[in-house]
Amino acid sequence: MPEAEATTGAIAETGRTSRLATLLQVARARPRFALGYVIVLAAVLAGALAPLVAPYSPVEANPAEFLQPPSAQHWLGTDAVGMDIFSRVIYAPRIDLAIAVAGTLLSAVVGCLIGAWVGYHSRGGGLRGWLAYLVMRAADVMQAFPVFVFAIALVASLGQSVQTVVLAIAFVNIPIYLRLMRSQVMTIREMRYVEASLVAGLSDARTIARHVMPNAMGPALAQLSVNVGWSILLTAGLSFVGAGVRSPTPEWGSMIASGFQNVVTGEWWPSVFPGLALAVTVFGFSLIGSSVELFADPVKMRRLTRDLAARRRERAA
Amino acid sequence: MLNSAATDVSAANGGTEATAAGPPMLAVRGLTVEFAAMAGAAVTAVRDFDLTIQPGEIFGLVGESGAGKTTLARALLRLPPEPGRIAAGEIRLAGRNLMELNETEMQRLRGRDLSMIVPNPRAELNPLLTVGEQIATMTRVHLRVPSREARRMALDMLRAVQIPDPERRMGAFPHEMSGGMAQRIVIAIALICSPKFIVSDDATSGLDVTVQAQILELLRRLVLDRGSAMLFITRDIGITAHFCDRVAVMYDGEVMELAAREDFFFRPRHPYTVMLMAAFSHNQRLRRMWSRPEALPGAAEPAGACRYVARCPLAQDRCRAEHPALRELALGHFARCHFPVRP
Amino acid sequence: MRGLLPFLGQRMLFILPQLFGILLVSFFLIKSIPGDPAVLMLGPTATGDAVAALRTKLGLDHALPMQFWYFLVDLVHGDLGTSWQTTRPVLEDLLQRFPATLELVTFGLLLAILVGVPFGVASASHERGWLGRIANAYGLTAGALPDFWLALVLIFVFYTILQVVPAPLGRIDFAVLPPPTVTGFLTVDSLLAGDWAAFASAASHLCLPVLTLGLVNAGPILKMTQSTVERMLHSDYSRYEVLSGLPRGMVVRHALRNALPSIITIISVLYGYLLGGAVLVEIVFSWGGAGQYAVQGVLNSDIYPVLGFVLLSAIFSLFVYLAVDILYFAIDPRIGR
Amino acid sequence: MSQHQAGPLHASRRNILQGAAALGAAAGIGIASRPGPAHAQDAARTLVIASPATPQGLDIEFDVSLGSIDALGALYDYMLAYEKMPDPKAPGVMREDIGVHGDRPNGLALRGRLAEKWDISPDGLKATFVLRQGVKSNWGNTFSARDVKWTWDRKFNLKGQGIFQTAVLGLKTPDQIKVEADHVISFSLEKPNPLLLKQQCNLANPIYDSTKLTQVGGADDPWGVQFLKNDSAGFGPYKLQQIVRGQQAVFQAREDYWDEKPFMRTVVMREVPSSASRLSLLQGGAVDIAQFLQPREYMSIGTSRTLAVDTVNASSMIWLELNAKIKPFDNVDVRRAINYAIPHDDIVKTVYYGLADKLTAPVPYIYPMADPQYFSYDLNLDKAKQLLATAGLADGFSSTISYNAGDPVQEPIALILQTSLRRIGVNVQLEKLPAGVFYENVTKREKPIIFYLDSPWTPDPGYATFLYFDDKSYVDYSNYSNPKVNELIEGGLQTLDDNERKATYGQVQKILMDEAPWGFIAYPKYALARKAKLSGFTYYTSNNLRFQDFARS
Repeated sequence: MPEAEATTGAIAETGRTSRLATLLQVARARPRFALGYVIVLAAVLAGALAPLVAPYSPVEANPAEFLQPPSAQHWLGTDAVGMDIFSRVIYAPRIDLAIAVAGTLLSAVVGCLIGAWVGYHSRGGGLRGWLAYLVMRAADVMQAFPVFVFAIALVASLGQSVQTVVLAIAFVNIPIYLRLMRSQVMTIREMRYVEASLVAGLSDARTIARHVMPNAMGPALAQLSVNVGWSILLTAGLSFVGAGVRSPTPEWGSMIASGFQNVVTGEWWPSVFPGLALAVTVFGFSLIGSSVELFADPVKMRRLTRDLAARRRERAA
Repeated sequence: MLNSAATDVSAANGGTEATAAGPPMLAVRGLTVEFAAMAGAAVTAVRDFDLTIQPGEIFGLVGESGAGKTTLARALLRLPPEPGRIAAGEIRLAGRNLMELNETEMQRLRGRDLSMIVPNPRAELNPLLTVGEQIATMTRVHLRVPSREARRMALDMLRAVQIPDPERRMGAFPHEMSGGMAQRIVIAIALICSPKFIVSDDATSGLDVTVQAQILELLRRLVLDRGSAMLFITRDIGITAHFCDRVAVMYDGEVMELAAREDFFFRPRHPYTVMLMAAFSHNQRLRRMWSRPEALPGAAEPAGACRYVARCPLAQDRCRAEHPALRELALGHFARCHFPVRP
Repeated sequence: MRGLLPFLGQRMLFILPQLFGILLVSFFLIKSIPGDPAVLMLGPTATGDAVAALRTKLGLDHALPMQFWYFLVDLVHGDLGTSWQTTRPVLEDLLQRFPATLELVTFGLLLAILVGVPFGVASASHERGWLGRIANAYGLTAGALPDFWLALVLIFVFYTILQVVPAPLGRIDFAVLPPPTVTGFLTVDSLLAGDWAAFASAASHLCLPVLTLGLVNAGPILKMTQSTVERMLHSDYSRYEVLSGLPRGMVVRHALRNALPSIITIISVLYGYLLGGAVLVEIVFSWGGAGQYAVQGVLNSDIYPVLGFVLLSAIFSLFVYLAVDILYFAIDPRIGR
Repeated sequence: MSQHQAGPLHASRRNILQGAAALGAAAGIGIASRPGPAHAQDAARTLVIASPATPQGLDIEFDVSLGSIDALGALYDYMLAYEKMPDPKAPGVMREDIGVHGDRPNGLALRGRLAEKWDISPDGLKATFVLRQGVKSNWGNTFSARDVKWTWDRKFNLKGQGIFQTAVLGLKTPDQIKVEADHVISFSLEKPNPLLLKQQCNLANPIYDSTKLTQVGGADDPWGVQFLKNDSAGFGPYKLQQIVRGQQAVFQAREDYWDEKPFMRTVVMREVPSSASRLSLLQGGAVDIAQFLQPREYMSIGTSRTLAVDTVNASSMIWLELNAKIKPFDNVDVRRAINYAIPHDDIVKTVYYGLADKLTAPVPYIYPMADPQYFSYDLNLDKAKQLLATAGLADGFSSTISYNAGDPVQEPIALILQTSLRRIGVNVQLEKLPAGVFYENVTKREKPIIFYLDSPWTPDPGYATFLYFDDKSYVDYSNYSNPKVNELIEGGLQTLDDNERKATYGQVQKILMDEAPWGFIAYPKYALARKAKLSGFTYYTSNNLRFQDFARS
């Protein structure tokens, strides 16, 4: 159907004249995307400003006031040893976000580098091609592993600390980026400008760095936000089974875990509030993820712009 | 376009076959299809379009890529390509105003009374269903015949479109068919309910020349046998010369010239038509120029000008200042030009 | 179906080295966790001599590669080793716990499918309507919920406050005798035995954990269904069906059928993932499943349960993927023929 | 007309439904009459216990886990036992009379079990036991002196925890235990030992049916180790009917038990790992006893009419091992400073809900000769800081506290300690260790501070102090070493004179409290949550239940 394509293409053309205006319009029309950025910003701010905002120390036990329900004094109540849950909830992004972001970035960097190398050499023969094949099979093995058991085992084997959790998260995420990058690079490898640079005498490494990587990064970048959200969940899960950060580090997952026994007997606040904070933050990241996905997808973007125009017209009519 | 011109044309148009009894099979008045844009004004793909087609008639519509042919074809079924929308106009099928029907009535009508033959049929057929099923579904849904009867009818239809070994082909999947074979299936689907009117959109574009000829012949016979009428849309002006009763040429959403076949080919009046024929009949290189994207009609033309002015070798000041109306230059021969070419 | 067997055979060939790789990685990973099984088995009152003797008996005095080799040899003979925590053969433990996890995960996924697919289809076919919005919001929310937390909230609401479900204590009331084991699924076994009391109890214990897993995992299924069906509805052949005047319902049905391979894929991926991934929910409900067993194994340097679990879930995933391949084969005529 | 037609149809459908219902009912009866532990004819005589764990092993040589010790007291009989007396504070609860009785032989209130008569030579070097006749094991074998001899030989040979039992009595070779006659056995010692009779009551010294065990083990396994993993061979009131680890263990009362037959014919121990779940089972009436609840959960039972909680002072102690071989805990002042920073009252109130007392002595406060007067470590942060300054650590220091993930009270205590220690400049990290590897970490003695919860089963100050503070003991997990203390402890373990011993152990306790090898935390009480109608609970210093004690009113 070439003609319709051409027509819509022409429309996209006119849209492109004011890309920023379009983005703003989209943001106005799809407030949930804006909401995503607001949530994540709020979580970051909460973590950053926690020392100023928190009414109590997040790691100070106050046995005199244990398991107090939410009140004016303790907005979200206190836990079993009298720590203020509100203070802990707002301190937690420091750990949770730091771990998730660090773990995700680490996996993205390592995964993309290996993925680029593997993708670059996948079609080749010889030692490098064979090595590339081996790397892919290793990735298969890692992905066939039950993620959770694998992560716990890593933490258990390396010792319990923030760095270990970051490593574990990075490790289980690497295959995702490896595959994304590999398939991208394999496509780009065949493009003319890559051959041109090779012919021009650039080394493999420089070709990858200068011509292949920048053009292949798109999908990996789009994956990042969703992946951060997922990593927060994994961090919390690890803490829940006791393989995450150490107590009493304010961390949502371990807070949920420590309040777990109390829920059954009716003291819901030690678990429910941190879980809510966790869920809202991950929700924010997935909103950002879906907005990135949308902006990166020309077809969907076009459809959305059209919807918006249609609605505007309806309103005008 | 001025209102007076529109009525003018329709009267003359209908007059071509003044002897025919009853309403025309298809009558389109002032059909306008717009595409919304995020920024700026909407783009009009089909503008104020008029068309009348009589029973038994095969009407050819020629145009380059981007002229609005497909938009028009789909708009006739009230399904313009997204995000287009019918902004104005009236479509009458055998006297019935389609614009007044609700969506359910429209759905019953499509494929039953008004069907469409699509290009690139291998992508258009559902890959997971056998072609037999896809043909039989049409009669089951539209004519409410029982499955067995539907199968029998489908088999007959496969024979009618001259598919070899039709019993076996009933169970075949689209990916197992050649392009020509798939095109026949799509024709079978379009014709099995004996519709009143058929819109064929570039139906033969992807086929070898020999297959193309066979299919056109087949199509012509089937349409005439069933007393239907057809709008045959194509980029290939040559096909229309053999195949259509009347021919029109379309440019940027408008009819530029419309005439009976002989008039059209022997006495073209519009510079665009002349250019098309020249390009077609001369050499390959010029033919390729046809669908060059640079040649796309610009949406940026001033509203008051002739849409063709930018490419017209004969353009004069008036062409830039005044949008020409479609005028009847001879009996049944219309052209939209201030300075038509002398025959 | 002449293409099916070679197709599956190829898969099997591919899976064996992968199984080996998984075992290799898990063996060395778990072995690197500090903790001496001999000391752990003998407990705090053991003497050095006793520990040394046990180490010899367990083969712990050999080099790691040799230990791995012995493990493989035993494996070939159907011996998965012994858990020091339960002091029972791992195979026996797993045969008891795997069905528990499987029952939970299977019903959870069924619920997720029942929620996700119809909702996904509805939202894809009413993109701009309220249903589409709800589905969108649900897809995003469900993906953000930590399942173990949702489980706690459900327990709080339905057990602590409303008291309409039994306490989160495993699979069946303690007062009710579990039915004789046939499939290992308590619900199925109790039906087979015609034991309604056991069935009612097992089913009521399944409610909350299944609800938890169902609600959370309906998210990805919904998203996948929505996006694939949407893509199919925008495809050439769906448009052609609309042009041919087929009723909306039939067009959507055909689109769903064309979207099935993607939906089945996401379901199979979830199925494999949940075997280990449902462990947090298992813990919250004291389910006593295989995931819990493996996690306890990791935390307590109990290597064989972990290896056994990893092996069994890999084999299970293999069967799931085989089933998926067969389904693809049945759905899509273009595959393998 | 149509109704007429519908009539019979409906009727037949109803018939089918009725038939189905009948089938269902039949199936229901089938279940009820199926011979199963939970559905024995007399539910009143079935005791159902919700336990944190089913017995891991049944061999005391290798396993002292919670479930196992409850099983031991039911499956085996012992040479001697303490007499029972009512608990002074808890109405209706019995406990062992472990006090010093100057008027009784050997100063102990003992009663005979498998031994009918016993006698210690005046020099204290030889004990002779005359054994009960006509006692049968659960395998039908008759009890004799050979069984006792074999039991102790097994300890010497297997070198599990039994080797500690021999060492504590000063036994060096199996020959020191001699079969004097078919039903007479003697223990010969090199030095007098005040524990000789007490150890015969200790849960860790069950008497085995040697006939059965030698027979099943054969030459490969002469000490029946394999057999005892999953079964028992003893002279106790119950026999093991079924054990499915992780699920349940079922015990059946023996018809041929020599003594009074237990009231509870069947005992079912169900494994319920979560304490909240155990509580809710008890509240729902599904079990008679919920073991080892969290303090908060005992409180929640409160004033229920159908349930009751018995709380007794017990032999358990929880403390921090302050590792004397790891800096800065080699410094006495640092250890004292830590002790001054322990907020005992907060811990007892917040974590234990009052179900504990502060740990005021290095031995259980219920034991004879325990003396709380040397305790001076009430919370005093100024004093703590001062002591740190004396130790040259005025700016504080950093360390790690390791605790057991399997014990729910340890994390909150650790959190409270962490906060309190921070106030004296000591920054501690908390390290949560999975239950399975926790004990390995304790025994390795490589953690600077690690929690420990234990109870010395033998109610004797010498036994207890030797266990934890004599550097020859392998349970000295704090690496504490003081030759003077060693000398005093060991001296007291060779003295039979109770007055002299009281003075000696007073001195030991004084030094220990002063040198603070531990962070003294609390004496957790033993609590039993049960149905109100269940009676007969008896507290033993080994903190186990004996099923034969219980009856239902």
